[in-house]
This record gives sequence, C-alpha cells and structure tokens, in this order.
Amino acid sequence: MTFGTILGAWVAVFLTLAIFSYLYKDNPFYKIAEHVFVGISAGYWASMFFWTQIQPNLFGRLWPASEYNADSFWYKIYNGLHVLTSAVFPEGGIDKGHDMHLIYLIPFALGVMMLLSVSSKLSWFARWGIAYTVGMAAGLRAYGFLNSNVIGQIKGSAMQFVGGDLPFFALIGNSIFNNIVILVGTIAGLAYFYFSKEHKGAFGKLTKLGIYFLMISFGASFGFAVMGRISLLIGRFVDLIDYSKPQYNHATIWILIAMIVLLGYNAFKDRGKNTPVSEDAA
Amino acid sequence: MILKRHIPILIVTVIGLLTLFGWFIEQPTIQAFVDDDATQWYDILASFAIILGAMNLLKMQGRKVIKQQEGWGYSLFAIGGFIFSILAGFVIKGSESVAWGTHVTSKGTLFKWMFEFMFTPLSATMFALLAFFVASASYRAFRIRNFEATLLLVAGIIIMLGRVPIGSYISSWFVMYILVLLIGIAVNVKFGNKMITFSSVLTGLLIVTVAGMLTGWPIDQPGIFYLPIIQEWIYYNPNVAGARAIMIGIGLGIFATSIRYILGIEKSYIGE
Amino acid sequence: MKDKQFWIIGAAITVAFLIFWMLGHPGFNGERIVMFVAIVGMAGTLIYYIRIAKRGDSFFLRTIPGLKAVEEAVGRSTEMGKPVLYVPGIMDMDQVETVAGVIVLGHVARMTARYETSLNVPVSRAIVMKAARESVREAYTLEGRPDLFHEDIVHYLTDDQFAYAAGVNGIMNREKPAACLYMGKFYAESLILAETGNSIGAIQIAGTASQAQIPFFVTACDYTLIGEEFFAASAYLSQKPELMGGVKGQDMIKAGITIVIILSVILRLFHDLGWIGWDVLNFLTVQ
Amino acid sequence: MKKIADFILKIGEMDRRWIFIIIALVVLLPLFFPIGLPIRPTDSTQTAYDAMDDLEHGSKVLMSFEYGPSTKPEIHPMTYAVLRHLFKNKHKVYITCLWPDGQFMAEEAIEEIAEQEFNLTYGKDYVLLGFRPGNEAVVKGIVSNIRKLYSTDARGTLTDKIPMMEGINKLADFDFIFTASAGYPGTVEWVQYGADPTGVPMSTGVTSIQVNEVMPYVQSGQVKGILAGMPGAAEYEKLVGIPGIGTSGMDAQSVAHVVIVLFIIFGNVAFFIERQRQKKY
Repeated sequence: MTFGTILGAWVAVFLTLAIFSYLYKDNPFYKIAEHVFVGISAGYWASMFFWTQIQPNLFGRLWPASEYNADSFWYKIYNGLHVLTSAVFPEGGIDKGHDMHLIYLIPFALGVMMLLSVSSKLSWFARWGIAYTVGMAAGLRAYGFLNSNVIGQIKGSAMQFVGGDLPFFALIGNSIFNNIVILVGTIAGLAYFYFSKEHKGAFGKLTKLGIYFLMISFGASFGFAVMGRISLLIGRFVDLIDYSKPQYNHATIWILIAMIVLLGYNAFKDRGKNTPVSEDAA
Repeated sequence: MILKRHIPILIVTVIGLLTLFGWFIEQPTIQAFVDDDATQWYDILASFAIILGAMNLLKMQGRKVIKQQEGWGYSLFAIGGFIFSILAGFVIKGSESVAWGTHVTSKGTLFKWMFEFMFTPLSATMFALLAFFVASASYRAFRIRNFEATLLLVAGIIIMLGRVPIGSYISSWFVMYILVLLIGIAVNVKFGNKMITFSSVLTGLLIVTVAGMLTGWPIDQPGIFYLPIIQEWIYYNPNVAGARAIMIGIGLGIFATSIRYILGIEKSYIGE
Repeated sequence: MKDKQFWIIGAAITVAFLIFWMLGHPGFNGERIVMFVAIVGMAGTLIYYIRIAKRGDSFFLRTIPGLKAVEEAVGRSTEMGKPVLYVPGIMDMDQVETVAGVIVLGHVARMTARYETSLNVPVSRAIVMKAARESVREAYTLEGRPDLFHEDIVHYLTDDQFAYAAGVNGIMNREKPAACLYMGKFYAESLILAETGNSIGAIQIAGTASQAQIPFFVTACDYTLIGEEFFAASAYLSQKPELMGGVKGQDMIKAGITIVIILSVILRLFHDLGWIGWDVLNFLTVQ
Repeated sequence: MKKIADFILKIGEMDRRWIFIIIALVVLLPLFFPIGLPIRPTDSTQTAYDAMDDLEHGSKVLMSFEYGPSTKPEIHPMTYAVLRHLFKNKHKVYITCLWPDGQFMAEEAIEEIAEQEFNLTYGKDYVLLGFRPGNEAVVKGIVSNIRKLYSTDARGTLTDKIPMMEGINKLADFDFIFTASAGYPGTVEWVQYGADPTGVPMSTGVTSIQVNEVMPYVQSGQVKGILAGMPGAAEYEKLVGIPGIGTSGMDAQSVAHVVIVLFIIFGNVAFFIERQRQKKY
C-alpha cells in the first residue's frame, strides 16, 4: 500500500464525510468540500475535454503526423507551436489516426470566438457558436428522436394478437390480454397530450385513462429511482468501511471522530447566541 | 446587424437542413458530415465553452476574494481546487511511461489519483446524499393529493418491494388481507354506513381465510397477489404503455421545436 | 399564401418526387424512404397549421394548470419581496429541452421586469449562460425596464451535475426564494433541488421531458409540465400565432400516429393470419 | 384513537435529521451483520443471462462501458458478473468506452477479473480498445469501420498487431454486444445506431433510474433482457454462481426499501389526519 494511496484514502474519506456533514447542517466542512468540488470539477472537465477533443480531434486534424513535411509553411507554424508546448504539439505532427481536414478551421474559429466573448464588448461573438449548436441539435436530434421515439415506438405498438403459442391470458410473458392493455394504454396516453380539444365527455374519459397509465409508468420509474439511490448510498458506505481498515491507518474512524468533536464544539460555542436551529429543521 | 442577427439565423437554417436531410443524400462528403463531423464540431465547440465557463468561474470566485466579499475564504478553496486539477491536467504528469494526452485516461498518473481520491468521492457522495433526500421526501413531500398521485405511489411501492429479495417473503395471502381492509376503507368513504363497511370487511376476511385453508396457504399462489409477479406485470405492461406514450409525445415535441428553428420561426437562442 | 396555393405547391412537390423515384432515385438513399416521408409529411402538417395561425385563425388550447401558476408564483414573490429562482436545467443548448427552458425564461423575465421582482438564474453551461443572458436582456428591454437588467442575473456555477446542485442549494438556503421554477433537462439532481425548495416553503413549478425525473417533480412540486406540455409552454405563454399553430399541427400529427398504430396492428393481424404477405414490421424498421 | 393521531402528528414535526439517522443505520447494519435473504432472479435478468449463455464458446463479444464514478456502485457489480460469465465460457471480450471516465472503470474491472481471477493474456483473450470522444458518432464509426476509429488500443499498440483483432473490421463481425450504461451516450444510442441497423443481438445493464427509458426496447425485443440496478447485478451473480458486491448489498437494499415504504405510508397517514382536523375547524 503506497503512501500515495493511503494519503488518497484520507483525502477521500475527509471529502466524503464533509459532504455527508451537509445532512447535519450547512457547515464549514461542507462549504470547503462544495467549493473544492466546484473548482476540481471545472478543472477536471476542462482538462478532459482539451485532451480528448481539442488536442486529438482539432489539432490532430489540422496538423496530422501522416502528412508532416517540415518545409511547408503550414507545418512551420506547427513547429513554432511545438517549441511553445511540446506536450500539446509533439515532434513531427499529432498522430491520432486523422488525415488533414482544413475545414476544421471553422469550428476552431467558432471556438476562439466563443472564448473572446468573455469581454462584454465582444459578447455577441458567442452567437455564431450557439447558432451552430442549435442548428446541429435541431437536425440530428430531430432525426434521431423521430427514428427511435416515434417510428420505433409505432413499430413496437404493432402488437401480436394472433400466432402460434400466444395464450389469451398469462400474467408473465406475452399474452393477448397483456397486448390489449399495452395498446389501449399507449393510445390513451397519447390522447392525454392532446391540446386543441377540451378533455370532456367520452374524449375526457379516454384522456383520464391515459393519465392513469402515465402515472403507473411514473410510479415504476419512481420505484426504480429510489432503488438506485439506496444502491449508491450502499456503495459509499462500502468504501468508507473499506477505508477504516488497518492498511489505511483507520482513516474513516479518525476523521469521523475529529469532525464530530469539531462540529460538537462549534455547536456548543454557538449555544449562547440565538442562531435559529438549523434552517433545515423547519 | 447582419453579423449579430442574420448570419446566426442563416447558420441554424443551413446546418439544420444539412443535418436533417443529409441522412438521405448518398454523397460521401455530406454523409461523412452527418455521420461524424457534425457531432465532432459540436464536441470541439463544447470544449471551448467549458474553458469559457472555467474562465467565468475564476472571474467570479476571484472577484469574491479581491473584494473580500462574504465567504471569500471558501472561494480560495474553489480556486485552489481548480489550480490543482489544471496542474494535474497540464503540468504534472506523475508517471513518465504515459504520454501526454493519454494521461487523462490511464493508470498511475496524478490525474488518475485526483480522479480516484477527489473527483470520485465528491461526485459519488453527492449522488448518495439523494438516498437521504428520497427518504425525507417520502415522509414529507410525496403526498396522495389525488387519485393519480395514489396510482403513482402504489405502483412505486409494488415495484420497490417486488424487486428486492424481501418481496418474495411477503405471502400473497397477506396482500389479500390488506386488499380487503383497503376495500373496507373505500366502502366506508363511499357509503359512510358502518353496517355495510363492517359486513363487507367481514365477508372479505372470511373468503380469504377459507380459501387459504383449502389450498394450504402457498406463499406465491395465486400469482395475481404475489408481489414479485405483480411487479413484473406492471413493469412489462402498463409501464411500457405509459413510457411509449411519453416517448412519442417527447419525440414529436422535439421534432416540432427543431422544425421551428430550422425554418427560423423560433429565434430565442439569440434573444429574439 | 392562401390555402389553394399551399395545396398546389404540395401536389407539385409530390409529383416531382414520384417521377424522381421512378427514375431510380439517383443519389437518394432508398432504404430511408419511410423516414423521408415521415419528415416531409410532419413538417408539411406543421407548416400548414402555422400558416393558418399566422393568417389570423385562432385555435382553442386546453388549459395547462402549471402555466397558469407561473404568473401567480411571480406575483407571490413580489408580495413577499423575495426573489424568483429559475433553473434552466443542467444540459447544454444542444438539448432541445434546454432551449425550450431558455424560451420560457424569456417570458418569466418579462413578468419579473413588469412586477420589479428580483430574478436569479444559476446555470451550469457556458453556452446556456450566454443564451439566457441574451433572452433576459431582450425581455427587460421589451418591458421598457433595461435599467433593472444586470449581467449577474444569469451566472455560471459549474459544469458538473452535483457541484451545480450543491451551489443552487446554497442559493436557496441563503436567499430563500418564494418561487422556484425548474424548466429544462434534468437528471438525478432534480430531487435535491425539489426537496430543498420544499424545505424553504417555496412554490415549485417544474417542466421537463426527462422521463426519469418527472415522477419526483410530480410528487414533490406543486405543478409539473409533463413532457410535451413543457414544449407547448412557449406557445401558451407567448400566444404567438405561429407557435399556437405549431401545437395544433402537433395534435394533428398525434391523431395521424394513433391511426397509423391502429392500422399497423390490423395489418400485422392480417399478416399473421396469412391473408397478406406484406409485413408491416420490416417496413417500419429503419436503417 | 386521538392519542395515536397526536403521536403521529408529533412525529410529523420531527426534525428530518432523525430520518437521516434511521436511513444511515438501516443501510449500515446489514453491511456489518448480513441477513442473507435468498435472491430470486427476475424474468428480465434471466433473459439476458440465457442470451449470453447460449453463445457457443469462443465467440466474440463487444462490451462497452458508459458509466462514471457516481453510478459505479450500481453498474460495477454487473460488469464484474458479466465478465466472469464470459470468461467462464471462453469468449473473446473486446472493451470500448463512450464515457472518458468509463475507461478508468474498465481498467479496474480487467485488473481484478481478467488478470487476477482468470489470469488471461491481454491481446489474446481480452483487449481494452478504450475511450473515443464523439458520443453516437463513435457507435456509427464502429458500425462502419472499427479499425479507422481504433487505429490503436488504449495501451498504444497498433490494432493490426493485436492477435484477437483478426477478422474484426466492423460491428457486424461481433457475435454479441453488452453495454453497461448510466445515461447519454449509452443503451439507447447502441440500440439506435448499433444493434438495430446491423442486427447483432444486444443486451444491457443500466442504472435503476434509466430502466424506464430502455423498457420499450426490451419489450419489443430489440434488447435481449436487461440488468436493472444493483438488484439486477445480484441476480446475475446468483445465475453465474459467484456472489460479489451486488449480493452483499442486497440485504441493506431490502431493509431500506421496507423503511422507505413505511415512511410513505406514515407520511400520508399524518397528511390525512391534518386534513381531517382542518376540515373540522
């Protein structure tokens, strides 16, 4: 067990217990962990996206190693950059399996405009980047959702009502009764999302049935969501128990005691002042 | 004016039409753009935007420290956290055998150390907090305000109990007794006459007990009252019908909204 | 463009396409004909009804309780002198729900400008920060109150899902808004927001198409716009004819889809019985 | 009766931190003192298991990791159980990741299962192709030409030099796909752009919260069964016969669910009593 891992375990336990301390009340430990989290996650995603998007996919397509030749003007610029930071621009071009696509200067320009929009004078620079994002989303998402959400579900709704071994009624597995329930439920659920007709009379009854089916579906995903949350809490406690073992120098036990003592002392000190009992108690 | 308004609208329409109808054109460059480059450009743009977001965060937290606003001490932790993660991402690799670029996704680097011992516990614990919030919300917020909410909570409870081992311990006869009591309450609310309620509950209990004795109380018979079976039926049938209706609705909503952008009817993204 | 012209152009396009199809449709991916017909058919329906709305015909739209409550919630915040908190989801402008959230933000901003209520919009994406600021600035100028607008109404917290939820929690506990509006795409952090909003006693109105989060909003918030209701919100709030026409068009498409479902059930029945050889299922399988 | 009603109402005003303490204990105690409730595989887990068990030995399976640290407790036990099952049946496993932090998860899984437990050789029995950015574009890239997208694997060796990559050029060359996914990109993108267009059979393991969005695909047969959350992982562990993290968490899961159900019922009883009283006054 290297020192790095033990130190890591102590840091992990401190941050875990600091976040959990929010359950007691919004206290300095939680504020520290919250702010460290805000800082770390901004830096984490900036590094991750730079090294998995900008460097390989943008620079990798502007100066690919496969078409490197030192005397072309374009690669002279590259060598200048290489002198600047050899980590980002390694010797002899970037080898990420791309060939040269100078059209990628367009997203590069839109990206730089996005950065320049930090200054309020140039804040409209960001509009072109936003326009591209919205345009792409409109096209790709429209096709994808129409394909899987609409056509795909229509195909799924064409239920089987006749066929070899299909029983009329069976709770588990395929049966004519179950298929009728799904078909009626889908059509009634669709009717609920009908806006241009008042939900009254016979149509009102259909939409009422529709919202009932929707609510059962929400109930199912509610049940699964609670299940998922409990599993994640189990996962955290399993880690904390693991880090309380001797090879991590009982990290969890020491930090837990230290926190309880400090928070207890803090609460004891504030007992005099009439600070409202933590706002969460309301 | 042209630069601020017309060109963005033109970009949306051109890129929208290209990425929507590009799926049908068998021309290699258009196909390559729709299949790969369109999302690739977006990922590059999103990466620049994240750097812009990080700069904005530094600007906000930095201003808080310089102006000594309330809670500026914590902003130091935010800036410290940010600097540490940028160091791990761009300056200190922590292990020579790994090349720059692959160090963000491979073992033994300082970035991996930060990921395993700082980023993972922070985000996993934040997620785990939800278990406590779900518990307190189930006591304080999840109310049976109307019949729809009742359906939601009853389906949720059946799924929660039916899908875990303890669910298969609850005998279908126990569920039937509970059902008889619930029917009793419903009858009481409907007719409000003590006699009818009492007699209906009594007959219900009698039927269940007699049937139980005859069949020897098998824990999972009849299936229709056995939690794991009910849960599976709800899960495969009404749940799928509801999910399908919602998915078709959402798919249409997104398609209609996208068409409004491409045709330039909706221009809110540039503040119209 | 009168009705007659619309139908002539429509017929001309269909005939042209049929001829093109007969000639072996060079350069056109034949396998995706179903998607092509669906896209053109649905877009045509939308355009047809948007055109009618623009010409002045008015449409009946049923009431959506959640939307009526938005104005009441802003009014309530004004009386109590507390801010309105608006969360446009945690995803980027590439998600259509986020864009819909920014549209609804524009209308809410016009209300807060009119009532002079303070508005707080923490965001988790830089592009959304830009778009939301433009939308709020535009709303305040339209209401004639550019003086009330300042850049920090819309401020960036972090890209990370839970750091953002923690940050918004802090704002709720410190500023105690009287109304919390959650409009956009959400993931697991929706419950952290709704539970904290509950504990500070705020009116909560949510709107999302994120299926997994709707149950929590339905049980924990006062009003919830479910899926398509959220997308129709911008039409209801703006009363703009082309948006109302769009909603009417969507309803017509839904009616069409219901008929197609029933038709494909019957066609499959015939196929299974052997009366017809043509299988509707592989017709609907799209490559 | 009135005393009980008052007692329930008094609990209503109780500080919510008591609820937090109850949940913490209810989850912690079974971890220390396991009850050992028997696990009964549900229909959807059984379908996924049979789909992978019916593959004849030595076939080529593509496994994709789309989850991160915050969803690890639910999905990690699944990937362990599925890897054990695949290696037991001598299948060749090719691992891709659509999420950047998915690669860290994959590294951990390979180290514990492939290297320590089954001590297999990298490049012959299993290979980590690793993360590629681009979301659904990556799936489309694998469908058309995997070698263009993965010119090298995650450890930098050229794909052409990896023995088990013989005969693998596109998605259709695989016999089965298993995606462990916690959101976007994930199962839906694999169905939409991967399994549907090529017809390669596919199964999936998802976080509990995502089950509802994937259910219509399972019901229509586009996805062969589904592992739903930690219970799904525990059931798969039972079918494979090697208990793991999933099984050990099941007691805590069961007891916690019962407590939450009681909270919902209690909360609503208190709600009814308050409403009755308001009606009276």
